[in-house]
Amino acid sequence: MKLLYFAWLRQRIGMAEEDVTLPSDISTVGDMLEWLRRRSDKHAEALADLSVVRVAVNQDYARSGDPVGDGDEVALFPPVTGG
Amino acid sequence: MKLLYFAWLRQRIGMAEEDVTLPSDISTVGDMLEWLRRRSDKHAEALADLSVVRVAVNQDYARSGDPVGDGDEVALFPPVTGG
Amino acid sequence: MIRVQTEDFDVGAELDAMSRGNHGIGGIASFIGTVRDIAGDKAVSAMTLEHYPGMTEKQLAAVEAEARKRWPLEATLIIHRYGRLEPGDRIVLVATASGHRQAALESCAFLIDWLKTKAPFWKLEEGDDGAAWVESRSEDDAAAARWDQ
Amino acid sequence: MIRVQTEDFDVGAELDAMSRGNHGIGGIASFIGTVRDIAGDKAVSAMTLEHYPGMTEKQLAAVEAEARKRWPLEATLIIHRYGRLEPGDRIVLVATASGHRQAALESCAFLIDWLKTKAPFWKLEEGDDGAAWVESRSEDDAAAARWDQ
Repeated sequence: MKLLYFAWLRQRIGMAEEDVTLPSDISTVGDMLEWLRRRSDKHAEALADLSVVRVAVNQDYARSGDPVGDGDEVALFPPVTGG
Repeated sequence: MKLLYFAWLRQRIGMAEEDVTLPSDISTVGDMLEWLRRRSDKHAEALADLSVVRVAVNQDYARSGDPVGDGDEVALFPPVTGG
Repeated sequence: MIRVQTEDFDVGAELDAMSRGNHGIGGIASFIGTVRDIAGDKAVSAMTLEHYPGMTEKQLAAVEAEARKRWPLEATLIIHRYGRLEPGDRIVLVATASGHRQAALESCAFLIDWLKTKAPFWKLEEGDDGAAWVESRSEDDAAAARWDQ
Repeated sequence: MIRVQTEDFDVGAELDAMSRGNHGIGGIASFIGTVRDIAGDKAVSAMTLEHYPGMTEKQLAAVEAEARKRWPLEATLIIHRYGRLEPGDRIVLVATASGHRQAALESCAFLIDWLKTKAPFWKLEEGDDGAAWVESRSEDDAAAARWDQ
């Protein structure tokens, strides 16, 4: 799975993207976030408050219960502030 | 009193402006319109339906009961259609 | 600023001029009215805009002042043309600038809605059947009235 | 049309290009967002806009398509810049053209409201205390939500 990080999530995790192999028992966005938190202290800190983390799966917004798989492009970022 | 006519009121009355002397017993816009209707057949025809005639006294919109005097600039025109 | 003129205007230059150097502005909303080649089901080949010099400027200034009273605006602009215009020609530009997006958007809609029912302009449309004065639209009265609520 | 770019844009030329030759257009509404020199009570000397290439275009196209579904539009335009910008610089242009004034005005407000909550852009503001990511505003969520009613 290709993971992309933007804005302060990118800064706190310390990288713009990483390739990860999603365990086969993880199939939802919510479970994926819990799993990602355990990857490193930086991940844990960046993802401590999920109320300020938005998730896109294949460039569409996704919620906690939405499906996710190892072949997806998944992005994590704060609420958007453009315009 | 200086009278100005615009759009189809100007065309039907046949002039863009005229100077008139308002009788001293006429003091409201409504009475002035009744008096103007009697000036000529063209005035009568142009002012037959007052629901489509707007009045401005000294360049501000005025209603039937508003005061008007011989020193005023008075304009008669159809509902506006700019923009 | 209010301008009533026969000449066309340069929208980009006008919007630049109204906002240049004012870094408190966060948003500029504008509306450009143009001549359509159709009115209802009738073809329009040209139109002539007549207005009441003096009253036009007075009413536009009053509409502009009312907008500045209702919203926190950094700049406002109304340019309205008169004379003969053809399909595609610009008729009017209204623009508002504010620190806040909603103030700019709302006041811009307010300006054009009120202008349409208060500024003394009249359109004479030329078509296949000759020329005819445009009649006022009840939708325009309703659009202006919603700002009174 | 959607454009995401670092370069500035010429508002007058863009609005002309979107409406030229289409005489069914009666009104063009636009909104330009610009960089303010203040945020809350903090001075801003510059900002850097980061975005998510690919998703940005996809989300903007979806917002544009939704506007065209809701209103009878002749043309739509969204240009959004990214990279480093200074106070007074243009950030975004949204514009809609329609035969009908209210359709243009409403859809323009809709486009900027939805863009603000859906397009993946993030602002990093530089000020006296260094750089800080702009936080999202609940007013923006409320402004976007009113179009769901």
